[in-house]
Amino acid sequence: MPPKKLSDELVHREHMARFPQRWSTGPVMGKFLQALRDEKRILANVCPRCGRSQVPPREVCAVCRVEAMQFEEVGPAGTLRSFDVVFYASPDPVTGQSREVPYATAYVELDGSKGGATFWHELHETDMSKLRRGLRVRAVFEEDGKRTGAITDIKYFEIIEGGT
Amino acid sequence: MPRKTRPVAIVGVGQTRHSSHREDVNQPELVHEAVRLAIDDAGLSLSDIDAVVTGNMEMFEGTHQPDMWQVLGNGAWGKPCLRVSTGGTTGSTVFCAADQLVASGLHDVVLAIGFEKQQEGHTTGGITAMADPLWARHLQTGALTGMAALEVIDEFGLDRARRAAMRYRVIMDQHAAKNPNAHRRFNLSFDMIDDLMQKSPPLVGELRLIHMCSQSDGAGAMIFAAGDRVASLNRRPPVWVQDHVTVHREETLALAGVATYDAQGRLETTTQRRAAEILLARNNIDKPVEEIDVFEMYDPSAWWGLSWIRDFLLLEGDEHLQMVERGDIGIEGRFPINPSGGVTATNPIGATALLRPLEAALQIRGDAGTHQVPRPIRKALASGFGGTLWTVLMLLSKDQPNN
Amino acid sequence: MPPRVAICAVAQTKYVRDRWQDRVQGMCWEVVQQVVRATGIDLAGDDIGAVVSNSDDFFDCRTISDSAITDVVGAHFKCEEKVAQDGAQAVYYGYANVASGSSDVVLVVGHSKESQVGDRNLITHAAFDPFYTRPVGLDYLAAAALQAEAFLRRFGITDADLARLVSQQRGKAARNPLANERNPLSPEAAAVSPMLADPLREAYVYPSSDGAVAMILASEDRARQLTDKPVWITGLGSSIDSFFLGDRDLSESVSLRQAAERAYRMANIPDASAAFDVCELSDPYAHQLPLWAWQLGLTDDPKRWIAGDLSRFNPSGGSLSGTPQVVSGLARTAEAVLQLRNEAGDRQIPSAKRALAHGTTGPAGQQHCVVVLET
Amino acid sequence: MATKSDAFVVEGTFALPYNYFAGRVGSTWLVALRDERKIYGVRHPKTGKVVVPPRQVDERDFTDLTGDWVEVGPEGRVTGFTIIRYREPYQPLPLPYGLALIQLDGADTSLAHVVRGEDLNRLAVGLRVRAVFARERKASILDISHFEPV
Repeated sequence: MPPKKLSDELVHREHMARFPQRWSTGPVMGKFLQALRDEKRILANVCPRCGRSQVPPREVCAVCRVEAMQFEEVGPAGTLRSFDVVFYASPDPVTGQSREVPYATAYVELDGSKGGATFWHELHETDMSKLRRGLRVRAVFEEDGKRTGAITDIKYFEIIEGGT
Repeated sequence: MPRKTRPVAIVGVGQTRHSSHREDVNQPELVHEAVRLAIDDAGLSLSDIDAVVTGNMEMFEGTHQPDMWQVLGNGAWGKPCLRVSTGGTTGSTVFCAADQLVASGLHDVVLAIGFEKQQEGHTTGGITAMADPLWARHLQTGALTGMAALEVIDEFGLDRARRAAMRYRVIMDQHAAKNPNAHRRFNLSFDMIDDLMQKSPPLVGELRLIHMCSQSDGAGAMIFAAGDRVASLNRRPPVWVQDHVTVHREETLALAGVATYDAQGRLETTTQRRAAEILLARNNIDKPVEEIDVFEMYDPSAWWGLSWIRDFLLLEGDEHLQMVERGDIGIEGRFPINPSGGVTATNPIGATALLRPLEAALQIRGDAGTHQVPRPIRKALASGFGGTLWTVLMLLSKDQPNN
Repeated sequence: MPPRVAICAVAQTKYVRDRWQDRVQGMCWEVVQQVVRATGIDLAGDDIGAVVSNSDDFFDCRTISDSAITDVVGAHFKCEEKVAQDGAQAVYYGYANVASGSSDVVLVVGHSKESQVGDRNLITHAAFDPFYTRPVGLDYLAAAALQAEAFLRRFGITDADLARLVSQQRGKAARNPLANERNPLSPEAAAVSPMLADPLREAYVYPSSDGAVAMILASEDRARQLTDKPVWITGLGSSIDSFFLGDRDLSESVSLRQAAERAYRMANIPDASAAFDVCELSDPYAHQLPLWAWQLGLTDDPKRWIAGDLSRFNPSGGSLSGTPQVVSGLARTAEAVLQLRNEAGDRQIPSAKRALAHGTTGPAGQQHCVVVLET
Repeated sequence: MATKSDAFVVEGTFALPYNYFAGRVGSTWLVALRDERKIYGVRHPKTGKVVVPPRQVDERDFTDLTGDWVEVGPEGRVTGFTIIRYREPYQPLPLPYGLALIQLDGADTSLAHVVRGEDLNRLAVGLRVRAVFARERKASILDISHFEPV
């Protein structure tokens, strides 16, 4: 018999969407990532017009709308300008799997960068009582032979004890 | 004055009840509820709609080009159907697009739709996917951040900042309690502030669960008509689109809280303040708190809502904190903000930035029912938020603007 | 009266299968620079009232795909809005932005890198609903094959007819230095290319493509300052059909007829059959060129049409030669503008005055947008 | 100075979890496939037209279509088809297989589904086919595992 009323049972379907990706670095991000891998150096690009640094470097200076193809080394130490300590576990779209918490991220104004832009990376300290803006931090690189030309070639930033 | 080829009015609005779960409907069916209500509200029939603008964020539901499937419920069959998508601001971009499609002379009556069914995907994971895969995707946690809190705390001290943010949140919840469509209604009161500051689960830094916007299933729809059509569609009083301003910014989130400089060496501002400067100047509004009667703000968290009062109203120092502490932003206060309960109560993301001008229009019409601001509303401000700290700011008016 | 709106400059990257050496930002920046130079506008100043971008979160596998390109399209602290359909819809919306009085100048920028996901069927499969159409394996290629079968059957168009058409279109692409697939292909070789989904062979389906397109739209006063060869948008029409393929008659397209009728009415074109000097249609699948031409009123006999002189139809090689699905209508519009500006090089149609550009979104051309352009 | 030679390609994945809901109308149809092995359409109260799959409203006039369910099929007629010869991970059958639009007896629109049979060359418009139900059914359209020629 055809249904006289609509179903009380509500059907659902779980699905993991998964798409293979080939991400191009482009020349600018490529140079940045290769410098991490091959030289353990952090490169910013510098706007030829306003002199601002961008790190990681992007193709143009967003403010001046001009190509910024000159690079200079910044860091590896810098000053903590802002931070997040994450307690909420959510899926990482790189894997689809939930992340382990807590973890912390830092916005670091790297030594030598100009214009106040900050570099975003993982921070190796999740105890909020130890964190405040203005702390000195430094990049800790993955060891030789394990760096792949990825942002994670910097393992994390750590607080420089006694730094001012 | 803003330039406009012809005036545009909002002649109908509709929204679903918003909820954490709508297993009883699929995506087009959810949208249909809001569309049907808007068409009924305008006293129109489907055949009166000349064009449709729709928007959502497709990674939340995992549906590519969702406007194709949506045709089953959104009324677009046989019509021009534009889809715009700009992240959290999507609903506001839908609003701007509908306004421009009418003002341009292309279409006389345009249906604007925003929707999201957050239940079908993972909201935070879906937002995290906005981050660049090469340098930021592994770091971002959706729209969750404690940085806005850090800013307020560093400027005004831990205790005052925490209390102001929680006070803001309680006011929003009290508004939501008056709005039958609102999703989260906790019946919070000011005497619970100390308890909430201790016990609400922390998400990121000083951002606690209670501060953060909800994840809702819901849809909103608005109908825009050319000014010369309004006389024949006067089922409810028209609400005029006076102006709107969109300000986006580059992809890094790292500017938050950090001084950067523009090409002229000036200290850079926020998109909220920039949008307000443009919109208020263009409309000769010197004192927004006095000249604007209500503000529906896209407040993704209590911390952001609190901070942005200062930017949107071009205030200085601690004036925004004082407004919250004095209760100015309450529905009966001097400058009501989010009488609907706002985004901390209700957040179907692709609809959220459309629900702001939708609620503002209801206030101007006097049709907001139990959450109507108890005094005449002539001018209303509404904002959208999305992307990498992007803003759309909209100004609605009871009086036809003479542009 | 709304202001007249002109396209003042266009730029396209070369379309390629794998632009591995650039991020999407690099592709966008390349075309943005070209239209900025051509018009002399100041990207950092207040010349541009709004940017209308055109891309797709799924193809970019990035939520808010336009947040990746805000800087390279010059929209930092400016207005940028993304049209998330075929690029012809971005032209439609860009027109509305100028005609509404909001902006004097609008920059339209579209991008897509189909090489990023490698297999674009994975993406278009996700356009189908999770309960009725995804489980049976539909994607846009399968949908196009169902449409091709219905259309060819209706008109008695044969595999050999399509092979000749594909060969002929490939010959046009060979004269277009921006085209993706430019190698000559004989009708005989086309007819033995591997069958993907009957009756669509590999050679009848556009190659995976990367590319970006930019254009400058402006009100009449500004257009005259920005170029001495404005191309006016005189007609626009758009429409969408049913979602379920079984609800539609796939041998025809009601939404394309509706879109065309609207565009022709706006442009005062009573009879389309001889109205256009050049037509650029979005034909990612070979059978769609005659199908669209028929539904656009350019012919009433698509089988005879295929055998006739097709020189004014897709002189660029069309979408079949390889433009990304998302920006296809924007690319077609750019090609039509080049023709009307007499800047189409070896593919130029002599003294073209009026052109039609077309874009389509969704499975088997569910949605269509028609743009009429005039000198 | 960065040059083209600094660029390279990174292989990765994009993945996110979803949970889709069929809604009350869709669930009614899917549950009937599972429990009754029956295919229903919904009839438009004014035009009498029967559509499959079911939907809540008529997209052109917003008439409610959920009040009059009618059994259709399990046999029907092929109104359009293709033979799928390219491989994708989401496809329901081994290659090659038929993908057809099938107008089920009693319905006015066609349903897209897969066709399996010894000889795909027989697949043609007008071919009579019948739904073959899966042994193990889960309230999915693939509770009809495929259609086969009658």
